[in-house]
Order: sequence, then C-alpha cells, then structure tokens
Amino acid sequence: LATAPIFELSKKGRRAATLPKCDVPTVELSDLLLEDVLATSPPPLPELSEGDVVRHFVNLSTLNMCVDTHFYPLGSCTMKYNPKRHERLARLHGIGDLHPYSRVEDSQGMLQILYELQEMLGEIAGLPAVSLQPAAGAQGELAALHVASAYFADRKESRTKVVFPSSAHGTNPASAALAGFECIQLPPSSNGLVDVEALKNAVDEQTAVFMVTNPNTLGLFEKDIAKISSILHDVGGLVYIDGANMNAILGITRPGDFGGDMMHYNVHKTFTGPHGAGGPGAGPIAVRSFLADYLPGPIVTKTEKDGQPYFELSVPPKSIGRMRSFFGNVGILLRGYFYLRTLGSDGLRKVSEHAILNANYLRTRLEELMPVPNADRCMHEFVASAKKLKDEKGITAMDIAKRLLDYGFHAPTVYFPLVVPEAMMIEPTETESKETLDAFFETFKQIISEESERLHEAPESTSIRRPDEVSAARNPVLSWTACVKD
Amino acid sequence: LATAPIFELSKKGRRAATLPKCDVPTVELSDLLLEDVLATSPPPLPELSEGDVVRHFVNLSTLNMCVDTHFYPLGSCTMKYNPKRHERLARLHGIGDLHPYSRVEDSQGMLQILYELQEMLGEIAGLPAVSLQPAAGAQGELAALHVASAYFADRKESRTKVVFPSSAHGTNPASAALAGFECIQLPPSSNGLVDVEALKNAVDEQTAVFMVTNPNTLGLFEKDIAKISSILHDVGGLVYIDGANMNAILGITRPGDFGGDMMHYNVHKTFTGPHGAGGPGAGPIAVRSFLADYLPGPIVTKTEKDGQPYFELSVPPKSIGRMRSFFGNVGILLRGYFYLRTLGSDGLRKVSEHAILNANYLRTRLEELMPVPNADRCMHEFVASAKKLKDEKGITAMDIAKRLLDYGFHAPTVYFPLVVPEAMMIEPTETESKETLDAFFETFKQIISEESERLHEAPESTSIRRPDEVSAARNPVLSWTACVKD
Amino acid sequence: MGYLYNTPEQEREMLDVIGCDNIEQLLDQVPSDLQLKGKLDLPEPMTELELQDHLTRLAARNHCDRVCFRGGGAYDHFVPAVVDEIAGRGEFYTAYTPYQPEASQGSLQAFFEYQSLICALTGFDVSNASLYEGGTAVSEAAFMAMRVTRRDGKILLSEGVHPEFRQVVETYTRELDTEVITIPAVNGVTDLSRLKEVIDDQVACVVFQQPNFFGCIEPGEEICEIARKHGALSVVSFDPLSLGVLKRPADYGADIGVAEGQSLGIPLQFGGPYLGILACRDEFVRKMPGRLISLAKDRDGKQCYVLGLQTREQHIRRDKATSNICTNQGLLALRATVYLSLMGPEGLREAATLSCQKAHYAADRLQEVDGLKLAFDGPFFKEFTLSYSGDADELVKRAADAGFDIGPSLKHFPGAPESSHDSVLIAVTETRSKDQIDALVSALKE
Amino acid sequence: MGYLYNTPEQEREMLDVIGCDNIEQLLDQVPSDLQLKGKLDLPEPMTELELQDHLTRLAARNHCDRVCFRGGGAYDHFVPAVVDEIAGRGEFYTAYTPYQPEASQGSLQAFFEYQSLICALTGFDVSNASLYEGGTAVSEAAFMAMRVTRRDGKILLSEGVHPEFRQVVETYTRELDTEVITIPAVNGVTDLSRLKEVIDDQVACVVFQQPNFFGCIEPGEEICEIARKHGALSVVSFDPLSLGVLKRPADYGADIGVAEGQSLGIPLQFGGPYLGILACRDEFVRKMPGRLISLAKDRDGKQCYVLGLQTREQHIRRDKATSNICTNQGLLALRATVYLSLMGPEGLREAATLSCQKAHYAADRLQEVDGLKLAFDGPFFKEFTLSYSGDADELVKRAADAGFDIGPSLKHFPGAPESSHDSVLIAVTETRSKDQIDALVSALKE
Repeated sequence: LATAPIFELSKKGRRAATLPKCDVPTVELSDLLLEDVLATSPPPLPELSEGDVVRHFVNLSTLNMCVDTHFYPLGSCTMKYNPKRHERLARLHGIGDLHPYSRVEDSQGMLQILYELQEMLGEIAGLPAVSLQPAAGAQGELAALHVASAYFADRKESRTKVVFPSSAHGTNPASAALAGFECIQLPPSSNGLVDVEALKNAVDEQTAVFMVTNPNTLGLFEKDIAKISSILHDVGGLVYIDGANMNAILGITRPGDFGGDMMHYNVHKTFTGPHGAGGPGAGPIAVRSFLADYLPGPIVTKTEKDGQPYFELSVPPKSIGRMRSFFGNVGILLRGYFYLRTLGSDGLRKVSEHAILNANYLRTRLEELMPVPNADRCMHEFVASAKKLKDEKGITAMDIAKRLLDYGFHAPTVYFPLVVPEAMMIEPTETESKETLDAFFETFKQIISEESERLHEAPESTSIRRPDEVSAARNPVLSWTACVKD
Repeated sequence: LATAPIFELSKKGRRAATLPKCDVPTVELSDLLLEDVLATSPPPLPELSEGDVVRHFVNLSTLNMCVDTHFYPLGSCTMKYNPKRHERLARLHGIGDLHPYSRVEDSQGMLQILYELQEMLGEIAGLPAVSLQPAAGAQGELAALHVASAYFADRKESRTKVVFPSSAHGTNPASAALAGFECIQLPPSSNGLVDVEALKNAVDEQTAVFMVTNPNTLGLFEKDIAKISSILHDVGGLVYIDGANMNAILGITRPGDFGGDMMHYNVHKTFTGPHGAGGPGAGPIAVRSFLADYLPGPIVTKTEKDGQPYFELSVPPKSIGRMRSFFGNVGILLRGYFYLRTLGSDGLRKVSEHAILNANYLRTRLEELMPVPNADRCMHEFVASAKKLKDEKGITAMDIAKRLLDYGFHAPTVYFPLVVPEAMMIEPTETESKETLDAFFETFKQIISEESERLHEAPESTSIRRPDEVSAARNPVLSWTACVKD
Repeated sequence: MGYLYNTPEQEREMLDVIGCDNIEQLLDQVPSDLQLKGKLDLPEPMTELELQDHLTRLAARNHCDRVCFRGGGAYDHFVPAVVDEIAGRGEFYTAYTPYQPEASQGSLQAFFEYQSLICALTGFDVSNASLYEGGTAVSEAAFMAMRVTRRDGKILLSEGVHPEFRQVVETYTRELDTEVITIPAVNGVTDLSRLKEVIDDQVACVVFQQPNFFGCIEPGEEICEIARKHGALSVVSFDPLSLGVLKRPADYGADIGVAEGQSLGIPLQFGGPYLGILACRDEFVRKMPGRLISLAKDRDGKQCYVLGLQTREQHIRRDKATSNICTNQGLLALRATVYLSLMGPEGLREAATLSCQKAHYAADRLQEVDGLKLAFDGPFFKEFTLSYSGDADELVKRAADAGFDIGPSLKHFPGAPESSHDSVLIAVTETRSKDQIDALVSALKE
Repeated sequence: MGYLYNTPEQEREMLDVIGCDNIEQLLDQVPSDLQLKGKLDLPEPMTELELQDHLTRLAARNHCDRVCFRGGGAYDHFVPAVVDEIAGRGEFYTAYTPYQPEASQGSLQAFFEYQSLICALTGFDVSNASLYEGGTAVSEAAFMAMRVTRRDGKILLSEGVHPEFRQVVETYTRELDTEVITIPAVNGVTDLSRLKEVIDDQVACVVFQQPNFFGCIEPGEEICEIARKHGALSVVSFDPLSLGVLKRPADYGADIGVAEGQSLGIPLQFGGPYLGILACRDEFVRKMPGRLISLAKDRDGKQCYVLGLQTREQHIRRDKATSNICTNQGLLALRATVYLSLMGPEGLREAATLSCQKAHYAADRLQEVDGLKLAFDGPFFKEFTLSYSGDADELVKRAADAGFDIGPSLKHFPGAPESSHDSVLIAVTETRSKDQIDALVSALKE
C-alpha cells in the first residue's frame, strides 16, 4: 500500500501541511492580480496525510541499494563512503541558510571556505586557477571548452576540432558538440592506452583540445601522457583532463605536472559529495594561469581590510560568462572542503594508495575467474571481460551483474567502456575492507558456477525482476496522468 | 556481512573516530592518577572503520518494522505517527544542548516550556498539580504510590493495600510491591469492567489506592468509574488512573472529573514521543491539589521579575524526594509540548474522536471474522479473541500475529489482557486511514482462510523465522563474550 | 583523520596476493618523472571535533540572523521537517544513478512521481527528471526550441528574465551563430510592441519569466500568442510556488515551462544545489534534454520504473545527444517531490496566498517611508521593486544595521539599465509576520 | 494543525459501517455526566512554521553559547555525527519493544551488542539492556543487592556518590525498613575507617562512585574488599568514559557496576533522557532488573535475538518482578552502542586521556587565580572541586559574564556539607582547548 504511486494514495480533502492564518489585512486576490492570470483552482496535486507521505517515501527508500547499505563497486563513479559529519556541518546555521545574495561583508565565513577550496583544488591539480561554478562534471567540461574557445579567439586562432580516445566518457563528445566543436574520435588501440601515432595523425592546427581521462576508463594510467601533451602543445592545442578518475592520483601525480592545461573535478566522486541518487554534483575546473582570465565567474579573491584577510567575489576580466545562476553548487563544494580539511596531504595520498591497493587486490583475485584485458596492474579500477564466459557458458556481464544483486552487492558498471566486450568495470574505492572484497570475490565465484538459466532469470530477490526496457523505450509512460490515460 | 555481530567485524588496528592532538602540556597518566587505578590496556571494544559502523547499523535498522514503515496496531502502545518536526525542534541549539545545571536565569526558555507543559497536562487531567519528573509510566506509578504513602503517613493513617482489577498492566502490581504495598487483585468480571460489588468487598480502611486504567485494557470505558471512585473515597482511599489509554479521552472526559485522584501520562504513547524501540518514555503525573505538596521535584513555578514572567525550580514542601537525577526526560517532554501546542483543544479532542472512530470501524469489520467479547462498542482499542478459530481450525492468536508480519503489518498485542482467551488487542490509532484499516481487514480475512499448517510456520518472509524462545530462556546467552565461550 | 579500512597487516596480505612488496610498486604505473616530488601543500588535517569548531567559527562570520526580505530568485520559504527527514535518508543520498533498476526502484519511483507532480503543477504532459538549476534550464529550453523549430537564427529573451539566467544563455550560445536578443522591459514588463517588431521566422523561441525578475506579472498569454503566430516556441520561466494561485503555464499556452525550483523545499545554501525544472507538451518529448523515468513492466508483468528514452542521452548518442547533462539533481528533485506531496493543492494555495498578501501589505507600508516608492505600477506576486531617492546600497545597509536583509540592489546585475540603479528587490514569503514587516517599516522610517 | 487521516466523507462511510449517525454517539460510552462540558483550556494551536518561530524565540532565552566547563554528572563530550544519523533513523526511533522478534531483529541485535559492549567496557559478564538513568540504576542495584544477599537491613552509600543519586535511593527505599546510611567523605574520598566501623552483616551493599561526585578517585579496590569481607556486595557508579584509562570495575572486584551513560554520545538536553547502565557477574543474572536480550536460534537454526529471561519481568511475575521497569532506554542504548563502536579501544583511551590531561592543566592554571584552590589533595580524572575564598555563586556568575559556564556550586545540593559551600565543580572534556582554558583563567584573574 505505502509504495503505491503517490497519486493513488490521494483522498480529496486530506491535508498534511497547514499554514498560519494570515496576520495582515487581506485583499481579494483578484484585486491584487488580474483575474485572467489567476487559476480557477489550485493545481491537482495529490492530497495526503503527513504520516502517509513519510511512510511512502521511507518505504520507497528501502527499495534502493546504496553505499550506506551495500558494497557498490560501480566503475567510474567512485562510490565511496560519504562521511556523516559532512551532512551535519553542511546544515549548520550560518552555512545552510545563507542567501546567495548576502552581502560580501555578511558572507566572509563562506567566502573564506570557498577561497580555501579554490586554493586546495588548484594545488591538487597543479593548475592554479580555479572556478567553482560548474554544477557537475559535464558542465565543467563545457565550461573548459568555452574557456579554450575564448582563449583561441583572443589569439585569433581558428580551431574547430576536439579529439578524444574511443574509451572516453560520452559527456566528452556531447560537451564538445554543445560548445560548437567538431568531434574527432581516435580509433581503439590494442593496449587500452591512447595510440600516440594515431593521435599525431589526428591533430593539427585546427585542433583546439584533446580530452583525455587519466587514469583512463580502463583504470590504466596513460603512461605516455607527457608525450601526448607535447604533441598537442606542439600544434598549439590544449590538453583537457577529465577528472572523473582523480581518486587514483591524489598527491601522487598532478594533471598540471603531466601536461594537462585544464581539468574538472567531480566533487561527488572524488571528494565524497554524496551522489544523491543521481545528483547534485559539483564540477569545478582548474586551468593554467594563462587561461585564468577566461574562467566563468564569480570566483573568490582574497584581499585585506583593516589588516585582516578579506574575501570578495570577482569576475575574471575576459570571462566566458556565467555557467549558471548564483555562485555554484555550494552544498556539494562544502562537502569537498570538509573532506580535504580532514585529510590533509598525507591523508589524501593514502586515499589514492588504498584505492589502488583495493583495485589491484580484487583484480588479481578476480582474474582467476575472468580475464582482465590490457595490463597486469591497474590504478583505482579495472575492467574485466565476461566474453569468455559468454562464449563458453552463455553467461553475460549483465547476468552476473543482476545476480550480484541477489547476493547483496550492487553491480559493477557493465558494457562500458565500449572498447572491452562484455565489460565489467569495477571500482572498489578505498573505503572498503579486504573482508568485503573477499566476500565479493567468493560471491563472483559462486555465481559463475551457477546454472546459466538461473543467471538469465536473475535477480530473484529484489523488489522487481528484470524490466522490459525495450517496450518502455518504444512506448514511454512518463507521468501519472499519462499512466491513468492508458 | 554487514549484519554480522559487530565484534566479528572488528580487525585489530582499525579506527573510526580520531581525536585531536593534545594541545596542553602532557604529563604521564601514572603521575596524575595512581598506577593501581589505571588499566593496563583500554577495554577490548571492537575496532571498526566508520563506514562499516554506518553500514552495520543502517542494515540492522532495516530488519525492524516501525511506524514510519508499517501499520503497527500494537494494543495498549498507541503507535501513532511521530511528527518529524518534533525531531527537528528537539535538536535546536539552545534546546538540545542545554546543560541540566544551567542557571535558572540561563534557562528561562526551557523552564517556560516545562511550566506550560505542566499547566496543559494538569488541564487535560483535571488534576491541577503536575510533576514532570518520572522517566516512564511505570516510574510515574511508583512516584504516585509514594505520594499516596506520604499523604497517608502525614494523616497518620496506616494503609497497606493496593487494589487493582485482573486486567491491569503488570507494572501496576510491580510498582505497588516496590512501593511497599500489599497487592490485591480483583477477580475477573463477566463484562470486562470492574465488578463494583467485588470492589466494595475488597476495599476497607487498609486500602490506600485503587489502580485502574480507564478506558481499561479491553478498550472499554469504566462506566461506573464515578461510583468506583466514591467507594474508594468513602473508605478514605485514593483512585489512581493509569493513563496508558489517555488517547481515548482527550478533551472528552478527565480523570479528575470522573473521580481519579492521581494519574500518570505516557508521553511516548499519547503525545507522540517516539517509542525508540523500547524507550525513552516520560511518565509525568498529575494529582489533586491536596496531594501537590508531596510531588517529586523539582517542579517549575512561575513568578515575576521586573514585571515579566520568571520561572524557577522548586521542590514541593513535603516532597517524597527525587525519582531520578536531574529534571526529567526533557527530550520526550518537549515532544509532548510540541504536540499539544500544535493541536490545541479542538485538535486534541479530534485525536481521541478519530482514535475511537478508527477502532470502532475496525472492530465492526473484524467482528465478521472473530468475536470481540464484552461489548458492541469500544473506545480507542479492542480485544478480539481467536479462541473460536483455535477450537475449530487450530489457528492461534500467535499464528495470526506472525502471519500478519508476512503481509506487511505489525502484529497486534497478543495474549494480553489475560482475561480474554487467545487475545488480540488492536489499537489502530487516529493516524491511520480507512484505506489502511480496510487493507488490514482484507489481510486478516485472507489469513484465516489459509491452511493452518502454513500459519503455524509463519512468518516466512521476515529476516528470521520463529525463534526458539524456550531454550533461549533456559540457556540465555547475553553477551558476545558468552557467545564466543559457548 | 582518514577513512582507511585495511589495517597494515591486511595491506601486507593484499600486497602478497598482488605480488608486490609495497604500495610504491603499484604506483610504478605512473612514470617516475611525473610523480609528485614531496607533498601537496594543503592545510594540516583536522579531526571531526576540530572541523566542527572551525566551521562553527566560520559560520558565525556569516550573517543569517536578520529577518529575511531578500529575493532575486532565491527565497526564504518554509521547509517542512519531513522534507529534511526523507532527503536525509542514506538510501536516497548515497545511491547513484539508477543503472540497475532492480536495485533502484526507490529513486526511480520518486523521480517518476516528481515528473508527475511537475506535470500536475504546470499542466504540461511531460517533465524531465530535473536539470541543474533555473539558468541552465532556460538555456536547455532554448536549445530544445531550436531543435523543435529547426531554427537557430535567433532567441528572444525578455529583460524580465533573471539577468543571471540571461547571462547563462549568452554563455551557452557563445560559439553558435544564434543571435540572442533582449526585449526590453517597460514599466517592469516585457515591451510587447518591441517584441512584435523584433520577432520573425528565424526566432526559435521567446523566453519570458512569470512573475518576472522585478516581481511583476507579465502578459503571459499575449507573449505566448505572439510567439505562436510566428512559429516560435514560448518558454516561460515560472516561480513554482506562485502556481498555488496563478494560472498554469500550459493553461495559458506556453510550449515549454522551466523554473528554478528552490522554493519547493530547498534550503538557500548560498545558491546551490538548486533544482532546474523543465516540462513541455508531449510532442516535444524526444527533443527534451535530461533524464526521463518511464513506467515499465518487469518480467513478471509487475509495474516498475526504468530510465526511459536513453537514446537521447550522451552515453548512447555521444556528440549527437540532446544535451551534455548526464545526471539529474536527484536529491533536490526528491525534496521537491516530498514538498509538493506535503503541501497538496490547498497547502500550495495557502503558501502562495500568504506570500502574496504579505508582500502587498509590505509594499503598502514601505511606501509610507520617505523616499521609497514602488518602481512599477503593475501587479506583482510576492516580490516587488522599490525605488529609493538615495543610494540603493545605503538603503540595504540601513536595513541590515537594523536587523533586516533586503535586496539585492538591482545595480549589481551586469547590464542592469541605468534607470534601475536606485532600486532594490523586496521579497515577502509566508514565513514573514506582520510584526516583522511593521518593524522593517519602522526601522527604515528612522 | 492536526494529524487526521480520514476525510469527512470517509468518516461518514465508517460511521455507516459501525451503525452510528455521528461520532458523538460513539462517545456515549462515557456517561454524559462525566463528559467534559466545554473545551479544555489550552493555548491556541500553532502551525509548524509558527511553532518553529516560537521555539526559536524560546531557545534564544536559554544560554548555550558559553564555553562549557560545567559538570556534576552531565558533560559536554563530543557526539560524533554518525551517532545522530543512526539514532535518527525512523526504523529505530518509531519502533517499540521487540515483542515480535521476527520484525525487530534490528533493535534486538543492537541491544545485544549494547550488552556486549558494556561487558567489554566494564569487565562484567552480563549487562542488562539499560535502565532510565544513573540515579535509578543505583537504586535498582541496591535492590538487586538486597535480593542477592537476602539482606534488607542496611545500604551504605558513600558521600562521594552523586547527591541526586543518593536522593533517589532515599525515595525508592522510603517505604522499606531498610536503613540508608551515608558514609562521609574526608578530603574528597570515602572515609574508609568510618566505612569499616559501620559495616556489619546486615549490610546488603556498599555503593561508591568512581571518579566520585567531587571528581576524586576513590580507593575502589579497598572498598570492594571491605564489602566482600562482610558479605555485602560492592556497587560502583562509574563514569563510562573514564574506562578509557581507568581499571574496569570487574577487574578491581566490584560486584555490580552502574553508570550514568550520558557521556557515551548522548546530548545534554537539560537532563534527559539519559542512560542507566547496570552490569554484574553471571551469578546474579536472575536477580537483575530490566530487560535482557539473549541470543537464540530460529526454527531453521539461524542465529537470532530475543527478549530473554522474561520470567523476571512484571508482565509475567507482576508483583513478584525484580523491578517495575518495563522498558529499556532503547534509543539511548543505541546511541551508546554506536558511540562505543566508533570509538573503539583507542578512541576511548584518547578521549579519556585528553579529558584527563586538560582537566589537570586547567586545575594547575586556575590555581594561579587569587582565591582559588583545589578543594582536595587527591588525584582526579576530568573533574575537580575548586574552593573559592568568596561566594561560589558569585564566581559562577563572573565566569558566565565572561562567557564561561562553570559549576555547579556544591551548596545547591541538599545535604551538602557546610564545608563545601564555597566550592564549585569544574569539568574539562576532550572538547575544550588550551585557548579556552587560558581564556577562562584570564577572565577570572580580572
């Protein structure tokens, strides 16, 4: 009952929220607002009691797997533990309730936090100029590509192409296209890394940016990244580092040091902003000094007032403009700030070391069961292939993924990156113990020993079984009204 | 894995909490404290990571049914919706973090709340003198019985007996015994009500107190309560109203008006203090004016200072003393205060009216399936009997209770009160809708149509099946160490 | 402090399995000349206790204790406790994109309900599962209009649209040939005659805001009609709370409705994360950006929810995707879902009515103050523009010193017309009391 | 506002099924002369928004912003955020007594773990699932000792036991013939020679506190030894946090350990709800008051948890029960469980060590202030008694005016010896910094 669609729980005349009586003299609304803009009745929202609302959503929540309840090795998503202290602190009076148009003199605490975060992110990137504005990684990419455009326009260079490897996240080409670039995809390479020769052939004076994830989506560090960067720089192009996999290299190596000119962070991945069932994220970008003037703003600057540090908001002189209204996804940025302030440099490096340790341990063990193409080491994640299992026993990556749910593990990312057949992309993160990894391995082993028929039917124990996504795509029903009409 | 006993999750050397470095000059502890009081090593608590602690307890929580997730018609417990706003407000800075020894001038806001709560509870009871101190209903009973003793002692009367009906809560005799009284139980009556004649025979000048729940544990209003009170008062005794069932009579009738001299409230039942999986509660007591001087303290008194109301703590002149340290279970009292302030007198009466409506509706419907002995109306709860089902089909109250869990309903209270065979005590509360009651009825109907063998095996779908409580009682294992030893 | 799970002993065991002597060997994957020499230059780590003290000190340097009459697109509406309780459940906030529907029905159903509630609220047939915030929602709507109309020549933006939203459109379109034309506001509302002059068959859409940035009520129906006549789409950026009393966008003919959803139970938190709402008519659904949740059936025929129409998205279409957005604002959409479920039709109507009534009382009373008058004549909803005979910032400061936050001053918005430089916005929500309004008036009279 | 679920229409339908015309008819069960005429005289109802405003105003009249050096049995220890998060889950706080173990394994296992953690913390074999708070725990222990020893003649209470705990024992025993005798403290600790004089074979137990109310370390081992020699049980009321560094009660020979558990992750909230801890040796288990959770097997042989030894309890034994307590402090026991799980041995040791070191630093520095000196010579843990040359309340006020909470003054405790009237308690926890201690000292020097 409680998890029936909320419109079905509605009963005319029920109320949850009650509002105070009006304490000012009231006037007929039709005297205040023109009759023809007024609705004749309020919108047909469902009518519920408060307890029913609570029971509905609490019950819905229990239908989710999440980091708080399960191991969630979803590759590329860095599903690490989200510290509860961050949730408490982000709600603090003076933090959670600060209006975005608070005067600068009324926001010095917040501006200090954001300034310090800019500085820390610049240091971790090795790219000193930071804008916290982008709302998510994809918006960070778009912002950086606009920065590149503005930079080249300023230099009167006409560059129309963005190049990326075939293993790239889909947002890379989508962002490049949205920023008006032509997208050039490199052919897949044999070793999972960027093919330096292919890259050389692909770039020229029309190339604006090469976008690369490093470590890449196979969990491999692009060992030729310095050479790659030189190739780009030699033709006058820029190197963009997709920071989705920063969890592998914190304090170990820096995009700015290996040749990147621009990058974004995913604060919700690397720095524990909770994933929120799909968002919000935050996608700050860091760039080299010569690109600083083009950053979207406002950014926080530090000055002095009466001998004390004083923080202000300013827009870089040649800014590409705003990516969004207000300052940014501050709530998520705060969680990144809390995380960095509690870890410090040693703690941050340990994060990556243990992310790598966990990934390699699980990789080594799982390789007994399934090949992990491309190398015998990985960084923070790896991509195994179920191709052999499929060929020999008819077990697909999807079957294994679904069956894992029955055993109380969230599934890895499957069928990405596209360059590995029957890909299972596994990222344990540093916030899991050997015990959990061992249990995951044992379960994996158990699963592939099961009858393939049973696996095709998996999952068995979840609240629903496999949905028919094909007919849902053909005939989408996207709202309650549409559903009632049917 | 996550729900394994927490000691099994321990790994030597793991840490969750970290504490700051010491910023004062340090001295060897053995120089500060005598060597022989120091432990040689810290206590052998488990060693865990923070995320594992979270995952463990979040997963444990999902093994509970609760009001937030399920209909929970546990008779006598008033499992109503616990408003979320109360949780938010009880945590407010200035409320949740106030030290119990804050100076009176530093606690005026809190003291005002507690004073207003005393006043409101006095008004609802019709018994003007209130002490908020008792930590739970049972402690309220004990406190009131001590008040009675002190009152009689003051009057130089020697009264040694406490009388109660056979349907009384077990805490009534337990509290009476603890307060040094002899317990006299009335024989069961034929109509579920106090047998006035039996009572007359049972009381005399040795009788200190008659303890009665009204409405009683069968959900029936003791219609002779005025006469009952007279009988007690005629022999010089006092009438104690067990307030467990106050949810039935708020604003409809008052213990003080129907002859009660003393009563306790269960704030966690009637006034939405959440039940906390077994506590904390709060059991304030209200008494007639002539008993006020004996109340446990401190209580809050209102005076004036600089023309403004000013609140102080004071101990009644002939107080029986403290029932506990500090003021009381303030956190729970606050929730009662919030509730009363949001409902007001009309809202409060509606609570009882709808509690009665829901109970009678469900009673009427369920009577199709199972007899509800004793009357054709009830107050806020009723007691059905599965005796006929047991005799005819071998289905016990326990079977039905267990099977309800499979269908997503918490079970009613079973086998209480003792006076009804195969008792199922059902209290829907006012915070459930007709839809829920109808679904419960349909489920009930479904269950009694099932094979009795299946019902004996129920529940099937819970995280465990029926436990062997007999061998657990014979051979209790009460701690991890004991369990490891075994 | 840190969040390590493996003990040194386990680290040793794991390295043995991997076949390494130490973690450094695993780092060999990074060429040694690229490895960072030395340490990152970051502040010393803090424990939870120290961090809490630190934050408490910093929070005290932000002034949030004044009575809030501040607006400009983010408002001090009441957030019921139930919203925090639900959004605070780890099952929602520590889950991710529902790639495995069998393990994500909680989020999926909640987002489906979000879409349904937004449809009920706006009158549109279909809503996506949310976008970043109001400004990007306007941009995405403009891009969508270009796809629908197959016109990329011009976009018309009313000056009544939030200036920051307009800036976002400027940024998003900077590499396109599309011309972004601002239709000025006259007496606080879109200049219809100018709009009629400018509009032509190259225009993909006309974007306006209702109530607009100055608080004024736009002639929405007429704007939509003008757009329709020229084959352009009408895009309205609405205040969701206002729909407790105002006509729904779909009901007055808008083609696409977008909104900043902050007023639906989302805390102010210095500007984000907020909620971008986008809804439209059925026929545009395949041109819509962002995630969509669809009803489906599982293998046993049981009703369930899945990610729908993913072929529009960038992980399948890559550079041909409808947008580069790859998440929704899940947790904020959840907040709005819970908020709207609690409010229901009557609650929303009351909240809107109270805001409106109190705003009008405040406007009346504030005009008693010397030097203050309403900048525009037309009707407004919960916010209005006040012009001041002196410096607008000085007025804001006087209010602040007396314990009230008003504003922002319009002059701080780039491109604000000179005529607005003496003006401030005043927003009044249902959380304000008559006493507070009266106190503000008294303070400004002094 | 209200919490009604049935609409007027449903009310009608339900009344029809019941066979009533209106709800008033249902109320006929209450004789009409007993029905309340008119309405209860209660304040007008408030909405959530109004209540929040009201509470915010009242909260502002409580002073909680000073630096806290206040003690006397309730302490400003740090509460990690994880504790709030877990205890804030509806699954725990809106469940009740686990009468249906199949639907309550979450609470049952948590309470079993609580019992186990308390055993690990104290060294005892068995802990109950908690009692109301420290004072009633002492009383229950004394009653338990009477049952175990079959002696009800005398109970000896050290003057070092919290005076309010002692008052509770007085109340609980007021109708018994049992004599409650206070053993005075000399130089802040239990007078052993007086104890030896008083103790005889009628004494059921000797109760002392470690560290005691004055902050001093008691000669625990000797007190236990004296009790044992006379066939009495030793009951110690301990500070659970102190066991990060102090010897465990069972290890120095105590028979029963009780405690106020507030320092284990429980907020101050003006005195409650707090947590009563009670643990003892195996052999006393059937004389123990309160709820016990036991490991068990289900029908399939799976490990599970159930309410154990219920035959001691009042719903079965009624007037013969070991106690009238019929619940535990479930949510507080859960908080302590989570707290101890987070702290682990090292965390608890650090918290205890920090409190101890800082308290000693504070004591040293405070004695620099004219007129202040330690009241007692002996060792202390995190709290100490300071005697003052002037009026103790005036000292507390001076500190308050400068932004510090100290105290309480001992003279406010009924029965406080005359000699203590110039004294205040000072408690220093791990949450205090050197700067704060130095600032307190400076303020008092002025």
